[in-house]
This record gives sequence, structure tokens and C-alpha cells, in this order.
Amino acid sequence: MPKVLKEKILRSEALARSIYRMTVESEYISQTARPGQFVNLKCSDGIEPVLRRPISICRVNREQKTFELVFQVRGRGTELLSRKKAGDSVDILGPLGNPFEISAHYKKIAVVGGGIGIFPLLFILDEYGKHREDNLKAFDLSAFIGFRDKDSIVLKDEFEKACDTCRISTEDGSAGCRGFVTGLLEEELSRKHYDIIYTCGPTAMMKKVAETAGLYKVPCQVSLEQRMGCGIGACLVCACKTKYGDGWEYSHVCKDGPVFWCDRVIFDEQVEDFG
Amino acid sequence: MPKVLKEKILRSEALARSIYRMTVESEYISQTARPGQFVNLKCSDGIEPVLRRPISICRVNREQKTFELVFQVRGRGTELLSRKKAGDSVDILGPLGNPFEISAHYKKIAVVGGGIGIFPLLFILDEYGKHREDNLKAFDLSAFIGFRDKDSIVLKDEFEKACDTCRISTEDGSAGCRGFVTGLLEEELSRKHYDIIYTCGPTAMMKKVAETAGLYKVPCQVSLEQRMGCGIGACLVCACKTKYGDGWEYSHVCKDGPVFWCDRVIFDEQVEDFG
Amino acid sequence: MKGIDLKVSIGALKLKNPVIAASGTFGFGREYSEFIDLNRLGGISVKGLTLAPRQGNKPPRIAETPAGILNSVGLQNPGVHAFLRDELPFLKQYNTAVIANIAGNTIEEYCEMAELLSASDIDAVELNVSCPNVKQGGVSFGNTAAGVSEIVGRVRPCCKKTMIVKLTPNVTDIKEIAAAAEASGADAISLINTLLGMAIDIHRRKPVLANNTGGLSGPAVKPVALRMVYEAANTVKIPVIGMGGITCGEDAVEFLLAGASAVMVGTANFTNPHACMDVLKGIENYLKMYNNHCIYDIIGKLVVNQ
Amino acid sequence: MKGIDLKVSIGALKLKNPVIAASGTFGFGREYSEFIDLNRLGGISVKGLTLAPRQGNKPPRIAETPAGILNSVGLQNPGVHAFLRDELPFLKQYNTAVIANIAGNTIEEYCEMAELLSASDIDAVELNVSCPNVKQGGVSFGNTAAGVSEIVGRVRPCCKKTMIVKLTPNVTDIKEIAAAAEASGADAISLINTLLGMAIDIHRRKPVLANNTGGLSGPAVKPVALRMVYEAANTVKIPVIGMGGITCGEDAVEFLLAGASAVMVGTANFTNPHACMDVLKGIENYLKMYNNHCIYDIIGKLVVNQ
Ligand SMILES: Cc1cc2nc3c(=O)[nH]c(=O)nc-3n(C[C@H](O)[C@H](O)[C@H](O)COP(=O)(O)OP(=O)(O)OC[C@H]3O[C@@H](n4cnc5c(N)ncnc54)[C@H](O)[C@@H]3O)c2cc1C
Ligand SMILES: Cc1cc2nc3c(=O)[nH]c(=O)nc-3n(C[C@H](O)[C@H](O)[C@H](O)COP(=O)(O)OP(=O)(O)OC[C@H]3O[C@@H](n4cnc5c(N)ncnc54)[C@H](O)[C@@H]3O)c2cc1C
Ligand SMILES: Cc1cc2nc3c(=O)[nH]c(=O)nc-3n(C[C@H](O)[C@H](O)[C@H](O)COP(=O)(O)O)c2cc1C
Ligand SMILES: Cc1cc2nc3c(=O)[nH]c(=O)nc-3n(C[C@H](O)[C@H](O)[C@H](O)COP(=O)(O)O)c2cc1C
Ligand code: FES
Ligand code: FES
Repeated sequence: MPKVLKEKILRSEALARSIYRMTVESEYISQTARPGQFVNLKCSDGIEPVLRRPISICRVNREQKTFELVFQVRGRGTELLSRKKAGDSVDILGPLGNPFEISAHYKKIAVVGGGIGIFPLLFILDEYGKHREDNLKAFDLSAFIGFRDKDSIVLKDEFEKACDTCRISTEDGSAGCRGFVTGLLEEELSRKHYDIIYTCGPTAMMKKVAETAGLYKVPCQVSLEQRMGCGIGACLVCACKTKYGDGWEYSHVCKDGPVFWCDRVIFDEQVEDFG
Repeated sequence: MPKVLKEKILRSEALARSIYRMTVESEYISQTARPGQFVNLKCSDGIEPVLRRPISICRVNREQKTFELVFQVRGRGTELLSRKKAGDSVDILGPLGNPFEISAHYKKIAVVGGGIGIFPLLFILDEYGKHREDNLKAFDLSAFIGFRDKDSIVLKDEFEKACDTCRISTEDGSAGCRGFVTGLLEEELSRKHYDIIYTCGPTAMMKKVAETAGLYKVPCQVSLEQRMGCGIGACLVCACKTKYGDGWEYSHVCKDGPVFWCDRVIFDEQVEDFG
Repeated sequence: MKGIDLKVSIGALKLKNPVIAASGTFGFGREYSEFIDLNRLGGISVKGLTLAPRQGNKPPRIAETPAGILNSVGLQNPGVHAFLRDELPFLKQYNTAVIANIAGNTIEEYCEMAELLSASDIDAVELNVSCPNVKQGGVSFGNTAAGVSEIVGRVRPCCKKTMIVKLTPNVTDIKEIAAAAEASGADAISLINTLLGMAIDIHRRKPVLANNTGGLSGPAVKPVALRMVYEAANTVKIPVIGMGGITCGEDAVEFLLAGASAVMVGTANFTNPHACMDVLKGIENYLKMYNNHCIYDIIGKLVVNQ
Repeated sequence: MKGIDLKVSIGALKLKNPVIAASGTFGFGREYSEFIDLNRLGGISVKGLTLAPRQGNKPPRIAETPAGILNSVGLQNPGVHAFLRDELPFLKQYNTAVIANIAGNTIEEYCEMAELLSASDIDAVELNVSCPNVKQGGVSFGNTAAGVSEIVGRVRPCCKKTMIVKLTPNVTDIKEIAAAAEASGADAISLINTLLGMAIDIHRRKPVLANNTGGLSGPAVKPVALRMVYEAANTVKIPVIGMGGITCGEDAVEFLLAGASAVMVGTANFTNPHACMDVLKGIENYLKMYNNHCIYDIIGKLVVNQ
């Protein structure tokens, strides 16, 4: 159940140009949040900006009762968030949305992310990582993460630590493989089986991942984005097209998602893009 | 000539409950400002609040190139100003308005202030104080300052240092004389002559001071307040009624004032009140 | 609340207090029931209902603007039948007035819905003759006095419940429209719905909203809303429900002083899920501060300058 | 500016760039000449002029609202004769278009002023048929198509200068009003004037403004202004000058894309005395960023969603 919380920021740091990580102390979020869920943050204590900003939960630390958000500065809201400092408090609504389906039935796991879509994937790897500790051999975790260029690479170490195989692509080839992360995935799928694929990132990327997953018959979950009003399912602004019987309907990213099984999603209108 | 300046705050401190003093480094303001002038401050760097806030220049330090503002937190704008810290920068438009007429012809000087109206009076005393250093005997400076109660007394030491006689009144009698500061002035005028009276504070007080000055035929300048838009005479919102021939006209506080000779002012509409 | 009487009457309908959640911003109450005790609300105006289910407009459906938002949901809703079956029972668990906000493509649809709802457990009907986000329907009736007279006059006989007519602010003279609603049988009027607006993505050179235009709400509209509520309240004798940009008790008090008998809280719920409760507490505090014992001590008590 | 052609035509009037200071927010230019080089402005629309001098309304004349302000200056001005004698010579020192914004109590007054101004050195007349702050006058003409037709039609023969008609946003259908202005002989239209609004001091239980209501301007109104400018520009063939809440180049570009041939900057001058220059620079930067060499590459280039 989501709550409105006033929590303390423990740390705020720049990870790369315009990418920030905020570590927040929160008993409630740290104990209840699951991978794929997000929080909706108030960016100022004035009336401007009016709307909260949705940011995925990147990681939780249940022992230390903290969680991490990683975000890119895009406009005024994220700009204001980036100015917050350790010791400041932040008004958080969360945890929100449906999480990724994490299950010990899945053994070979791939996460595929691009741009700011990679952040929530770390939380998935952490969850499987816990199982793995008990039962080392059984799980195989792969991460495929794509960036624009060398300078925009963030959280590489964290990803490498959290999985068995971590492959990086950059659009300009300045680090890792040149090209899109979807190329890496196709390459890998052509020689290896996965039980499930989780993906988050630009719409074009997710669409491609979904198609590839379909081709190889691997179940796949995608995490969608849409501009939000309430974040809790009341205002119906965050519509996304999903299959419904033979036709389609508008589901809502904040309440029915952000995580969907990819075969439910109709990508033709998914114009918003946080690549 | 007023300028838009981005200046650095050197110090910000609470003087009493909800009264703050901000010391700002500014070559330009410190060298050009004169007593009675004000600055118009942007309170945030967002679009909210839209309007700047006018605050009188309380003091300047020409050697150190600084000036001081003292203000009371009334609403959102002053609240935001009070949160600014040493090292922050502040967007200032100033110096604005017509100053008090300071002249070595006046030897016996009284300043009469109430509430937040007392702050600009210190700057007057400082100016005469400079003359006094050269020619000690010639000047006699009195200050009559009124407060609600003991706890709202601020800058007492500064006033005492800046003048020869400083008398304080409080409405509840918890410090100084009980009653209004206008009482002190009447008492004093009944036994002593002044060459000029400068006054700033609640409208009712200034009106009374003006009447008293009229009775004793002492020239008197008042500093008016009005809600402002531009602060520079362009928008015409800061109207105040002044005499014009046999009738009246609307002058503008920011441009024609804030300082007026009291016999020009018609107090009947002066509803705004910063007591 | 001891000692302070917050009860207000909207026609035959008695509300325990004047704070109502605004249509379209509060869903069918479920989501907010996790944040606030719905029993403490004066009422809930549910998401706008149509006869048949509607998918609504394409996304993006929201854009942020200075101190406001634009929305173009386009009345996505499961239809009035599904509402009665799936949502009303949930709402009726709570001791609060349930107001069914309805919009039709034709007057016949309005009438049919009013009849269906008259036979149900709801407390009042709010006729949305002012939704700017659907091509046909609402707004074409709402923007002339003649249109309002016609629709209100024809729905009135079909509606056994307290009938509130929700007005659009996108008109030259709200007084004329309010008077038409009153004369045609409305028990109350509510205003304002959203102001028609637009936002442009200068990089794509396209409107931000897929629907091109949308309805402006939130703090930005408050001065316009307040002026219209004041004008309407001084024109009609029936109760006026005021809204537009209310975020706190002080905002609500402005509307009550201007003549509103109750207020609705919309966009503020998004920023602050406790907004309705905060507004209610703020009103109570104001009454206490001025030693007013009854909400009617402030309703319409604005003294205008001569 | 090298290589970028910012010139726009408003009827016969050529402006060196599309940024004009809005009437009532820029005085007669003197005050802002201390902050910006008036030679760099596309034009200046001076404080609204009347035939006889006017004292304007009682203070307080301004109230701050979320992301906006309400004003009720009430056309305080020295009268058109004093303007021509005392103010115009100052303005004519600068190489910028001088637009005389005029308001009358009667059509005859408008005509008399238009004639006086036609014989002067000004560059254009802006007929304010939309001032919400005076009891008689402007707004009563401006809020119906018939009223606009009448006044524009009758002033037209008296006005030898480029004649801009400034429209009020407080109407049901801006398209109809814009079309009426065009059909009656306007060379251009400008919009929006302020939205009628109100603010209440809950402690005094009185309106904040002595005039009770006032005109809303500033960022808050931008979405409404933009929608109206878009609608008007798609209705008429004459140039449209857009305004309402513009504070930066990006805002101005929204209006230009929506179809405005020029923009006016009002309230933003109060917050930032360099606002007009910042808007101009912002437009230039946008053109450079997209490799557009001419301002007409963006005017009206909005692609709406189907
Ligand atoms: C469920 C969810 C999870 C998210 N998780 C993260 C995360 O972990 N890290 C992160 O950096 N970002 C994340 N985002 C994106 C983040 O919410 C936006 O970048 C942020 O709201 C932009 O706010 P702003 O005020 O900085 O920018 P604005 O000034 O509001 O907009 C800047 C640009 O971003 C676009 N934009 C704004 N809001 C949205 C939106 N809701 N959807 C799509 N486009 C938008 C606009 O088109 C505009 O061009 C997430 C979004 C959603 C919906
Ligand atoms: C020339 C001039 C010099 C001033 N010098 C000082 C000073 O040295 N120290 C100081 O503390 N204050 C001074 N003031 C007053 C100060 O400008 C206001 O207190 C401040 O603008 C309030 O802003 P806010 O956002 O905090 O309050 P708001 O939220 O804007 O308003 C709070 C309350 O103050 C009233 N108010 C707001 N603005 C004005 C205004 N311009 N005129 C009258 N009433 C207003 C409102 O009625 C409201 O009830 C001066 C004002 C003027 C015009
Ligand atoms: C997302 C959203 C959806 C809305 N849907 C409806 C609706 O279905 N029916 C209706 O009458 N009003 C609807 N409104 C208008 C609100 O009920 C209210 O009139 C308006 O938002 C002004 O109030 P506010 O500023 O407090 O939000 C909607 C508003 C928003 C923001
Ligand atoms: C203080 C003030 C005075 C104004 N006076 C006039 C006027 O005399 N004539 C006129 O046509 N418009 C007048 N306006 C309206 C502006 O020219 C402009 O149409 C409006 O403010 C919207 O633009 P903005 O949001 O950029 O301010 C005035 C606006 C303000 C804020
Ligand atoms: S954001 Fe309100 S329903 Fe999703
Ligand atoms: S504040 Fe604009 S003229 Fe005084």
C-alpha cells in the first residue's frame, strides 16, 4: 500500500553528466518496495511544479533501511531534485505500481536496458542475487545495457557485481560493443536460452526486445513510461494501449503497470520516450 | 540609475521572531544607494512567486562594499528570502525610488518609526552621523521607535549608537514607554524644536506624525508603501493619493516616492499597512 | 469539529461538510481510500460517466503548465452500467455523498443516464455540460444559455436526484449561463470545469497533448474560477459549488466567502493525496480563528469595495 | 543576428524582429530604457491612452496569484494629447516601432484618437477593445462579434496607420471575434488581453483589489493564450500578435509556431527588466539550433495531431 512519506536524504551524488543518485532513508519503502515499482516525488515545497515526478526504485537496502533513486536531469522537476542535498527531506509517494514478476522458477535471467531504463533493472538482479546466494549454481544472470557513449556509462561496476555476465553497448562504439543493446541480445539469444527477459528503456528498444523475445519464445516483461498525474490510478492520464480480447483498450501505466507482459502491450502509440 | 544585479549574500541572521537581516556584497548598491531607497528582490529562481519584493535599504557599508536589508517574514516571498544562506546569490533590482532629503542645513533631526518601518531610518541616522563626526556639536539626532512588545524589539543597540537620544515605546508597555511612538514624539515636540522629521511605519502612525509635525510646523518626510509590480514606474500599480493643485492625483510610490513631503500626501486611501 | 457546524445543503442533499472530491481527479474513490478516510468527505463526484464505455483520448493526456496542468483524458470510463454494478457498492460502504458526474453525446443519453441513476443509490447527479475534451457532447450544450436551458430543462423531469449542473468557464458571461441553469430547474450549479488551453513541444513542433488542446486546472486558474463563482453566486439563488485551483483551507475559504456553499478539490489531489482532508482542516481552523461556529457564517460573507 | 532574418510584417508595418513590449507593462519606454536598448526591440506598445487624462482605479491595484498577477490599473494615463506632446518625442529617438494603444468610452472617442494619432509620427494603433478594468469602454465592445465589427468598422476610416485590434480572452468563441475584426478592416489582431479574475483577502473578507476584480496575466495564462492565438491564427489571414505569459524565447516560439507573426511581452518585464531582450535572444538561439534562417520558417509551422 502506497504512503505519503517525508523522508530524509542521506546522500546525493552526480554519477555522470546530468545523472544523479539519491540515497533516501525510509523504513517503509525499503521494506515494502519490489523491483519495477516507482515512487512519485514532490520536487519543491512551493506550488511549482504542480505535478510529482515518477522515478523507479533502483535498489533497496533492507538492513540499512534505505533505497536509491537514480535519475537524469531532464527539465525543471529533475533539476530541482538534483539540487537536494544530504540532510534535506523529500516528499515521497510510494511504492507505486506493479513489480516485475520475480520467481525462483526462472533460472536463466536476462535484463536488457537502455539509457535511464537501466536503473530499475539493478533491483531485479539484486533480488535474484539473494536467491543465488543460497543456491549458487542454479541461477544465471545476464545484463545487457546500452548507452549513448563512453561518457554516459553509469553503474557499470554495480551491474557487473550483480550478475554473471554484463555486456555493454554504446551507440558510437566508444566503449563496449558498437550499436544498440538489442544487437547484443539477439546475438546472445541465438546461442543461449533464457527463461525470462526483463526490459526497460526507450520504446523503440523495448519493442525490438519484445519482438526478439517473441521470436525465441522467451517470456518477457517490459516497464513502460507515460506522463503521469496522480500516479495511483485515479486520473487516467497515463494511458497505454494494451490488448483486450480481439481488440485493445487503454490501460494505465501507474496502476496496471509500469510492468507488463510484453505480449499485452501494443507499441504503436507509445510515443513517450525516456531513452 | 537602477541595475539588475546578481549579488552574493554574506550573512543572513534572525534578529527576532520572524525578523531577518541579510548582508549583501554589492559594489554598486553600496556606493550609490541613499537613505529611503529600496531594492526589489527576486525571491526564487523559479517562476513562482512572479513578483519581486521591495525591501528598504537599511544600511550600507561603503568601505566593505556591502549593504543590509532587514525584513519581516509576512508571506511566501519573505519566507523564501529568509531561507537564503550566506554564499547564496540573490537577484536584486536597485537602488530604486527617491531618497529622503538629507541636508546639512538640518541640525536637529528626529526619525520616527514603527514596526518594520524603522529599518530605513537607520540609514538616515548613519548619513547625519558622518556629518556629525566632522562637526560634532552641530547635529542632534533623535530616534523614536515603536514596537508591539518587548520581544519584537530589534536593532535597539544600533539605533542607540547611531543617535544622541533613542526612545522606545511598546504597545503593551513591556519595554520603554507604554503606548504609541507618536506619543513620545508629541511629548518631545512640546519641549524641543526639530528642524526635520523623517517617518516610516504603519499608515496610521505616519498620518499622526504628519499631523503633529504640521502642528509644530516642522518639515516632515514620510516613506509610503504600496503593493508593487515593476518597481520602476512603468506599470502604475503602486498608486498613492497626493495633492495636485486644488485637487489630487495618483502618484506612484516606486517612482515619485517612496519618500514624500508629508504635506503632499493624502492619507485617506493609504490602506496598505506594514505596521 | 466540536462546536463547529460544517453541514451544508445542496438542494435537498445534506453534506456533512463542504469538501467534495472533484470529478475526474478522484476516480471512483478506491485509490484515495488508501490515503484518507472517505467517511470524512462531504462528498465524492465520481469520474465522468457516459452511457457506453469510453476509451478516452490518445496519450499523452497531460501536460504541465505554470502552476497548472492541461488534461485531455476524454472521459475514459467504464460506462454508467458498469459504474452502478462495479463501483457504486464500494462507494456506498462509506458515509459520504456520492455524486454521479455524467456526460452524453445527445440529450437523450443524458436523460437515459439520469433515469438509470435516479433508480440507484447515488445521492446526486452532476450534469457535465462542459467537458472540453470530447468532440461531441458536453461543451456544445454548455457554452450558450440556450443550450444549457435546453439540456437542463429536458433532463430535469428524468432526474429524481439532486441535480447539479457543472458549467464551463469558457464563456463570455457566466451569469447568463448560471441563470439559465437555475431557471431550467437545476438544484445547484458547480463551476468551474477546465479552461481550454494548449501547450506546444517546440522541439517536435507539435502540441504536447495528442488531442492538441486540453483543459487547464490547478492553482493557475484560481483567480478566474473565484471571479466566476462570485458572479454566479450573486446571480442565482440556488447553491453554488465552487472549484478551480483549491489546494488548502485558505483557498477554499476564498470560494466560500465569494458565495460558494461547498467546494470541490481536483488537481490538488495529485500533488497531495491528503488534499481534501487538508482543505477541510484548513476551513475548520479558519472558522475557529474567527470564532465562527457555523460554516454559513462565512458563506457569501465577502464585502465588496464600493 | 548575422544570417538570421527576423523581420516580420504586421500589415504595412515592418518590424525588425517579432518582439514587442506589451501595453501597460512598459510605460512609455522611459523606465526600461535604463535597462535595455530600445533600438533592439521590434516595437513598443505604449500604456493604454484615452482622450482625456485618467486617474485610474483606487489602490491596491495589484495582487499576486499562482504564477500570475491580477491588475486593476484602470487605464491611468495622461491622455493622448499629453502623450503626443510629452512622450512620443522621447520614443521617436529610437529606431523601433511605436504602437499607440487606445481605449475610449465611446466609438467617437476611439475615432477622435485614431485621427489624432494618424496625423502623428506613431507607427501603428492598437485598438484596445478589451480592457477589463474600466466600467464603460473597451470591454463592452470587445466581447461580442457585433460589438467588434461595429467599433472596428467605424474606426477604420479614421485610422491611416496600421490598425491592430486587441482582443479579450473573456469570450466563448475567439474565432468568431477574430473573424469579425478581420472582416471589419483590422490590419492585424493582438491577443490576449487579461483574463478577468479575483483574489480575496480572507482575513479582511474583502477582495484584495480595491476594484474587486482585475485582469490576470503572467505565466498562468499561457496555455489559454496559446490556444486562443492558435485558434485565431487559423481563422484569419491577417497577422496575429500573440501574448500571454511569455517569459523566455521558448515561450515565444510556442506562440510563433501556433501562428503568431509577432509576440508581446508583458508581465515578464516586471520580474526581469531584460525580459524582452532575453525573449529575443531565445528566439534567435532556437532558430540557430534548428538551422532556420528566417523567422517565417517557424511562424505557423505547428503540425497538429490528427
Ligand atoms: C514509471 C516511471 C519511472 C521512471 N523512472 C525513472 C528513473 O528511474 N530515472 C529517471 O531518470 N527517469 C525516470 N522516469 C522519467 C522521469 O519521470 C522524467 O524524466 C521526469 O518526470 C521529467 O521531469 P522534469 O521536470 O525533469 O522534466 P519536464 O520538464 O517535465 O520534461 C522534460 C522532458 O521530458 C519529457 N517528459 C516529462 N515527463 C514525462 C513522463 N512522465 N513521461 C515521458 N516523458 C516525459 C517531456 O516531454 C519533456 O520533453 C520515469 C518515468 C516513469 C513514468
Ligand atoms: C518601498 C517599500 C519598502 C519596504 N521595505 C521593507 C523593509 O525594509 N522590511 C520589510 O520587512 N518589509 C518592507 N516592505 C514590505 C515588504 O515588501 C512586504 O512585506 C513583502 O513584499 C511581503 O511579501 P511576502 O511574499 O512575504 O508576503 P505576501 O504573501 O505577498 O503578503 C503577505 C501580506 O502582506 C501584504 N502585502 C504584500 N505585499 C505588500 C505590499 N507591497 N504592500 C503592502 N502590503 C503588502 C499582503 O496584504 C499580505 O497580507 C517594503 C515595502 C515597500 C513597498
Ligand atoms: C484529469 C482530470 C480529469 C477530469 N475529468 C472530469 C470529468 O470527467 N468530469 C468533470 O465534470 N470534470 C472533470 N475534470 C474537471 C475537474 O472536476 C475540475 O472541474 C477542474 O479540474 C478544476 O478544479 P481543480 O483546479 O481543483 O482541478 C477533470 C479534471 C482533471 C484534472
Ligand atoms: C499592469 C498591467 C497593465 C496593463 N495595461 C494595459 C493597457 O493599458 N492596454 C492594453 O491593451 N493591455 C494592457 N495590459 C495587458 C497586457 O498588455 C497583456 O495583454 C497581458 O498582460 C498579457 O500578457 P502578459 O501575460 O505577458 O502580461 C496590461 C497588463 C498589465 C499587467
Ligand atoms: S497517473 Fe493518474 S491514473 Fe496513472
Ligand atoms: S510598481 Fe510599477 S509603477 Fe510602481
